[in-house]
Amino acid sequence: MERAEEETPRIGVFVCHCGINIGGVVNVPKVVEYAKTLPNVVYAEDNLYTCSSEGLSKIKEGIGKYNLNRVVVASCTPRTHEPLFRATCEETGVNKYLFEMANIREHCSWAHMHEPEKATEKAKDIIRIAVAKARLIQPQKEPEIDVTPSALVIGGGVAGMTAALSLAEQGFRVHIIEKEPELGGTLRHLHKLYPTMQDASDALNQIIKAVESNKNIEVSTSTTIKEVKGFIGNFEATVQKVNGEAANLRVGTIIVATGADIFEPIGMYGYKEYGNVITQLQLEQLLKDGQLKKWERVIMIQCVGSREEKGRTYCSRICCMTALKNAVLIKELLPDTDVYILFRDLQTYGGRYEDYHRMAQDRGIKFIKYLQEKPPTVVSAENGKLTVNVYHALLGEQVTISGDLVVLSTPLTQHENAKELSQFLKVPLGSDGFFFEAHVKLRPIDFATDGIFVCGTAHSPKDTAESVSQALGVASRAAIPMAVKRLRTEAITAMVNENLCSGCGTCVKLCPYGAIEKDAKGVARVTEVMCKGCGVCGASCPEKAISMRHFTDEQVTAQALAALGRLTA
Amino acid sequence: MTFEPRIVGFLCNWCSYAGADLAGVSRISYPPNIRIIRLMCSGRLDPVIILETLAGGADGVIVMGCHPGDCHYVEGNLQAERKIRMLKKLIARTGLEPERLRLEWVSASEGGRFAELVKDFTSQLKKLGQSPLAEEKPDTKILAGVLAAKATAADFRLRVLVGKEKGLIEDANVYGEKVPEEELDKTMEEAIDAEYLRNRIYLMTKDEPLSVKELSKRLDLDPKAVLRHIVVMRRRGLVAIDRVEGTTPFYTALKVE
Amino acid sequence: METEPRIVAFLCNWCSYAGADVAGMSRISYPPNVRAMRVMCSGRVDPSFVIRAFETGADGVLVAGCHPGDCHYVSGNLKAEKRMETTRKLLKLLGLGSERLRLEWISTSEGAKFAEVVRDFTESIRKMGPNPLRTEVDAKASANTNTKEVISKALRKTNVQYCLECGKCSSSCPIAKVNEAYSPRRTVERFLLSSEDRALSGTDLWTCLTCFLCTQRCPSDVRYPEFVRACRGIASKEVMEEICAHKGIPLALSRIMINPKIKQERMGWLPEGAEVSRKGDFLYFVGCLPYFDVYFEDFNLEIMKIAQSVVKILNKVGIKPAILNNEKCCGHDLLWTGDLENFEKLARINVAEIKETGATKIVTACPECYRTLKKDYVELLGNMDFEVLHISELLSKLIDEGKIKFETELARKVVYHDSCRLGRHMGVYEPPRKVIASLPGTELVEMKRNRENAICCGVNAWLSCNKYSKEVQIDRLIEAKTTGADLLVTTCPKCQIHWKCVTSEKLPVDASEVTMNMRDLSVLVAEAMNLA
Amino acid sequence: MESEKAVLVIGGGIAGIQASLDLAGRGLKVYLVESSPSIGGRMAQLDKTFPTMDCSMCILAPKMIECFRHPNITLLTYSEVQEVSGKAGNFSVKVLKKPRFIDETRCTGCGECAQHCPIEVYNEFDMKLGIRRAIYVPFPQAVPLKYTIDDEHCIKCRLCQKTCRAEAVDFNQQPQTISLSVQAIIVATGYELFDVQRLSEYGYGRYKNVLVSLEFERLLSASGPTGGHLLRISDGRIPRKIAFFQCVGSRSLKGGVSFCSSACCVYATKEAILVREHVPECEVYIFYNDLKVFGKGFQEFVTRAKDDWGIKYIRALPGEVIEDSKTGNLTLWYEDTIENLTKDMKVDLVVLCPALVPRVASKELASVIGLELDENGFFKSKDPLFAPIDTNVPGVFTCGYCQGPKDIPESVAQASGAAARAAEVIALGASREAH
Repeated sequence: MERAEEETPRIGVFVCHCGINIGGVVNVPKVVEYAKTLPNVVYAEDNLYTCSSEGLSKIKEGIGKYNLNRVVVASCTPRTHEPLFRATCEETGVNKYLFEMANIREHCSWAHMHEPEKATEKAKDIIRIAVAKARLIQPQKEPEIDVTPSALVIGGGVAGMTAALSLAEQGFRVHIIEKEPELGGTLRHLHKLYPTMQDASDALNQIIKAVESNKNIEVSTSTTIKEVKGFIGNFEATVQKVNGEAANLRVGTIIVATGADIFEPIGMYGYKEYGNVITQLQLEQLLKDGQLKKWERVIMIQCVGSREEKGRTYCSRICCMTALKNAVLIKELLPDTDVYILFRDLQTYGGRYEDYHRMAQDRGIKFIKYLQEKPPTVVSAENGKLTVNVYHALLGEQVTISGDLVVLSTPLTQHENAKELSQFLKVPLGSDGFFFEAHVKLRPIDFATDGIFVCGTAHSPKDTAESVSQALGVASRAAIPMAVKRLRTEAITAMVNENLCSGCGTCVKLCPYGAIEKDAKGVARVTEVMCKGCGVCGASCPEKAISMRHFTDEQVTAQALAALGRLTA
Repeated sequence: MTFEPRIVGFLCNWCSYAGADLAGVSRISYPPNIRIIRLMCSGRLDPVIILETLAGGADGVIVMGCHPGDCHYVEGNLQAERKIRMLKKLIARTGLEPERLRLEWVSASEGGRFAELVKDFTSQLKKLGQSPLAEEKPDTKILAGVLAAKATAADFRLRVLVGKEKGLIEDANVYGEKVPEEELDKTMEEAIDAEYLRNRIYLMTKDEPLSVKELSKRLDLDPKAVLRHIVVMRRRGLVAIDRVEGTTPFYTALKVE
Repeated sequence: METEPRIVAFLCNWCSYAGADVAGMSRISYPPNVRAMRVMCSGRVDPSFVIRAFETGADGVLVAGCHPGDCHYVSGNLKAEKRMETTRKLLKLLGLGSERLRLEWISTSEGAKFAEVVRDFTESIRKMGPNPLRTEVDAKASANTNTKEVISKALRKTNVQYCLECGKCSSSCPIAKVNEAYSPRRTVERFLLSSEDRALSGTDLWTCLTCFLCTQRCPSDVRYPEFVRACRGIASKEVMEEICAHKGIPLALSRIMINPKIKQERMGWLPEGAEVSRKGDFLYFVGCLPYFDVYFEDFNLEIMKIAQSVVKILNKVGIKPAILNNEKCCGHDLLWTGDLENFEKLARINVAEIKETGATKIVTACPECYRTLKKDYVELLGNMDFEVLHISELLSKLIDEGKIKFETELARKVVYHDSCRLGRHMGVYEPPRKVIASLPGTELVEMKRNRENAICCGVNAWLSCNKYSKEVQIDRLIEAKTTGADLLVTTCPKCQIHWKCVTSEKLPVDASEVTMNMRDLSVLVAEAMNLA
Repeated sequence: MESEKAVLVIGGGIAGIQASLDLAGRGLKVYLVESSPSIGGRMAQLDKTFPTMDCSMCILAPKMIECFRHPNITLLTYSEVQEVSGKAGNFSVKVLKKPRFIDETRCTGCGECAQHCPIEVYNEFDMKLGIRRAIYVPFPQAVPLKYTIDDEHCIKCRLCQKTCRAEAVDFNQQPQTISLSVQAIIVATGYELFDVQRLSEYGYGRYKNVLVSLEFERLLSASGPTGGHLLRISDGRIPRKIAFFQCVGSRSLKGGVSFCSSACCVYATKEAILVREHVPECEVYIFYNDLKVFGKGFQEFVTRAKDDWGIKYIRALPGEVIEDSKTGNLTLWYEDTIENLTKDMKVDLVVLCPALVPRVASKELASVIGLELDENGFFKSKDPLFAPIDTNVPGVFTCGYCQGPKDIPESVAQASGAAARAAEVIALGASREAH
């Protein structure tokens, strides 16, 4: 029923009084009369409130009566009201992109309420600009794509498995691929989990059992990604087993849950030089194996390889709590052992971790704050002991501790092969090496590329509870396109005129969404479903080969000239 | 009657347009001289459109986008910034005051700032006076300059330089080298100069065939330099010899497909 | 037991000691009971020498100096005369008898007089019988404690282990603000790191005013003063004695009272016509006022007016309070100097005596007694059968009930100072204010730092009275003065004493900036009731 | 079909908004209940967000509008949940819609009424630093953009009624109870500020130039009471020295709450940077205890604040603040615990960063739904490690700050997580029905 684009524009202009918000300043009847004089305007009227149900039916009436194929409403800001008027147009069979709005309230009557005459003139101009555009706009279609209702989860740690379980419970097929021979990720190496002190392997076994028994989940271990093609709803991933066996997976969404590595502090504080300098990870293993010795003193050093001035500048979030937990565990088993924690700032945040800190204080664990510029030193002493010298910042004194064991708290770091994965998926890594989300605040687990998501420590260091929360979050984000099955995507997208394109690749580089690539012919091709319509490519195309739907150069130029009074029939 | 400047504002949908809305909502008054055109992103704005607007007689053009870091489309606003920087250099060569073009960042909560900017720009333009291209009596020389600038902005060379500027500075060129910003600036400057003059020559020779000497006089440029451009333009198929008078060749613009 | 009187004699070098020499040279015999100590001047004899001599079992103390006018140091002997008079009064109050202390003028030539004095004094002491304290040579608590254990218990009990080292304590502490070497936080940190030696052997623990301002503000609920209190018991006593004000007399007096044979004579202050009883439901716990009255006589603070006012007010509203004839020190200062053993003894004695009266309600006009009776006794001995009220609470209640009638317009602008004990320790902020506000013609104004933010008067338990505490005191007085009030009211006699003390010395500011009329709340109320 | 299934989301802050959009986006019906007249929550009050310095309203408003427009979302603002019965997959809910005295179907949000309303009231949205009328929208970008008459302050002069051409004012409006049937419930009630007056040593409420951070946020905001000019509200002077205090009421065993609010170190850093942006010559000090920089990009943000913006961090929690009653300037005392010196500092403005505590109202809500609260008043997780979003009541989930301290991205991620859990409940119900 939509009106064809070849028709001569027949524009109707509806000018709103907005009570007296507009009408009290702008001479609305005069403006209506003016609107009638503009080219292609076949009808104009004023309404008390165009957005009221009465006003909306007047639009519908006008469309029918005057056979309008373009509608201009001169009222308030399109940012709030455009959808309403567009919907009204669509109800009458006018494509919603054939609607244009003139903002004569926020930008005119309210801003110039003490200059009614000038405001009236400005309102005329604003309507002229809108009409200039309305003459040139075309109906647009929002492309639709089908979504394959299955997800690929890359990484079989607690985050990946949690996301997979939730998606499976929501009824979607999930493929987990894990590069190691078994599921579990980092948790496999841990003893107990703070703050509940639950046994890590017990918890892990439960989750693995749930994953393995879920008929919607398919697990491939010792498997890595080789290639990823396609876009949201229609990804095609090539995966390969260690034995070389390859397979193709067609999925609608992809979840990156690849976890993190733990930094090995070679060359720091005597690590690998003295046998009794170990990392928290090694301590976890000793605790797990029940290999504690009757140490007189254990000294833990925080921020080893994190919060550095250059390099790993970030705080690894979990090390303070890990140290507290392991210190408490040592104290439980060896009450006479003195445990020192040499820290910079204690990251005992949130609702529970302060209490945990207090528990450690209760047990007599000793805390010494050191300064980044005066880090502790560890030297070997006689009889196998270690001497730790540290400047106690809060006393302003040098303190010497003789200990049997020094435990270094080292940060989580990104895997070495993450770069490769980021290139396969065309998703970015941040300067800290972790995967970089679409928006730090409001799209924390999405990538800018639709259909790909991130959770767990692949995103940034976090503990189990936080990884689980994020994994569940991702299970929702990824489920949305799969639940709706068909996606409508942005209609305001870029179009490439292949004849003009020289294949210079400027647009490919500029597109923040990876929506443009060079095709076999060497010319730019827009994947419409990935395009968000910002228009940066068009404005920069050296050959002016790219145009933006609904915001063409012609339309914008016409508006600009109309603003200067130049609008000719 | 005092002179009332006509300002065309190109505002991004997400921040600046909303900021202008907020100015209205908050009833902050500002001079009614601005006409706002909404774009999805300030990065959408093609330099050609701006030059067209100026050629059309606008006394001022103001482009507003999200603050750096706020861009709804990651960094379209920074692309706009690069374009405006180039444009100002280009405009400076036409005889039109580059101050007639402004780029500002306005967030959705900065209604006051929006109004302040309009006020400021309006008074700045009042001081500057009416655009020499305003309808009644456009200054033909400047108009010719602006049209040449427009053509320049539409040309491949500058567009590719601006479009790739970020990549060249931040990533690397095809040889894996990062281009220092100053070096790129210099290249840009030279390119603007050259392309602008070539377009001037092209437009002049479109009207009538001209000799190097005449061109040099009209452009106030060393004949040697003019000739160098002519050589390049001949190679690109932009001009050809129309006739030779004595020993003096006259050049004429060719139609470009 | 040996019954021969033991007499300590302090003889001035220039006259009396020479006199004693002459007695010997002249072979004049006198009883062998005297142990003579040479001092350069009788003025050197501090009352504390005398008190400590009695505390350790002397049956008599003889102080001898040059005749008036003969003093080698112009007037040292006259000072001695005054001091000994005060000391005699204290001895009287304690029930030891003022006659046990004798001051004599004995010149170089008066060998015979010396012998005569000794003879006479020995006889009179013999008649009086031995010093009741003689058998109990137990001046100090026996330090039979395990340091580590005390500390670890104290740490836990007072939340010290939760310290986050934020420094809120030090930047609240009135002393730390003027003495940069001192920081409660750093002291705490040393204990936490098991490097407490410095704290135990230094002055840090004794510097704390125990004013509770740090505790009030500490986010980790570290009760530093309580921690300090617990650790003072194991800290160096030598350091304490060095910094103890008034040469430790007040603490010695408290300790002396422990002796069951001590029968004080402390009821002399009772105003004429006062109605008090030995037993009864309602007891007025007077506290150390009679001793302060004597010891700080020079300050002209009319300390006893406090007790007198209380009794008059009580009588006026129809209460006939019981008063303990032999009321012992509540033990506050011993407790806060870490002498838990002697504190416990005093507590037990007092509680027994109170029980004897059958009282179910105790009122006190002293914030320290109030805290000690209401809180520390209970912590030590469990719940009591009596309720403890501060006089301000009682007065406020009486005013509410309309039982108090004010007769006099005071026309005063009054600023109220919260004493640490009544305020932060016990949370009594409003009753005194209510009482003041209800006095006719009285305007109540506040200092900037009031209620829980009030600043200490500068000294606690007679410790560390030094330049820092004086800075604190002067600062507080300036604060009071700048309110524009013409009267500074407190409920704690000690606050008044400390301020009076500081203002009677050389001041770093103009006297007009700090001198203020001061009044105890009870006295002020009595004035308004026309009972003064 | 999923479309017949519905989820109740309680709380219209960013967490509630995100959960609603996720659910609606996948075709489920959502009832979003918000107790105040507009959705947006705390985030709407913020000027910028750390560590990217994004304009808060710029990124939030589109989501708010999307909630309003979304055909699957029913906004129930100015409403409270009164009764919940039933169990997972089948809850009956009663929602009380408080009278706005405005017919929402007629009100166009034009604001003419407020222009004429003679009553001025301190605006809660501006932390009472600014003014609104008795008929009001909390802020210009409010969603829905429908006016509300504040019954407490309205004098019934009816001027609004006379000026409203849309005839939307209805003084006879009554409270209305709405019955809903939902399969799952998401609770996202957010936080409120700890009452810093309880820490009397800082003088909040007594000293004019001691503010809490959210007030200061409004003072920095371009849409705030000073139009984004950094001024002391007390006397209009531009501050030249500002001190931020961390941990005001948090990390406390006494006089506050025991937990760490998690966001303060970083948002104070953000506000400090904004100060330097507004008034470059203004000195800014942040007094902290442990710098909590655990979040993504936080440490780098703080480093930038120190190195590029010259913000000074002092490890100390000040003991007290004393006002000079003549100038209104403040002297604060602190022990620099790194220099080990106790000293004082004179500043023009003190900004307290209070503990962010669960809303008092969440207690009531907990009893309505039967949810357990932890000792700090947060909704208790079924399992803090592996079921953080689940509660003791099956089918009821929590997300955002009401479940435990977290920043915006954590709230957003968790809100999506709650949406996933709710969707699981519905999927389970659907598969049961199928069998």
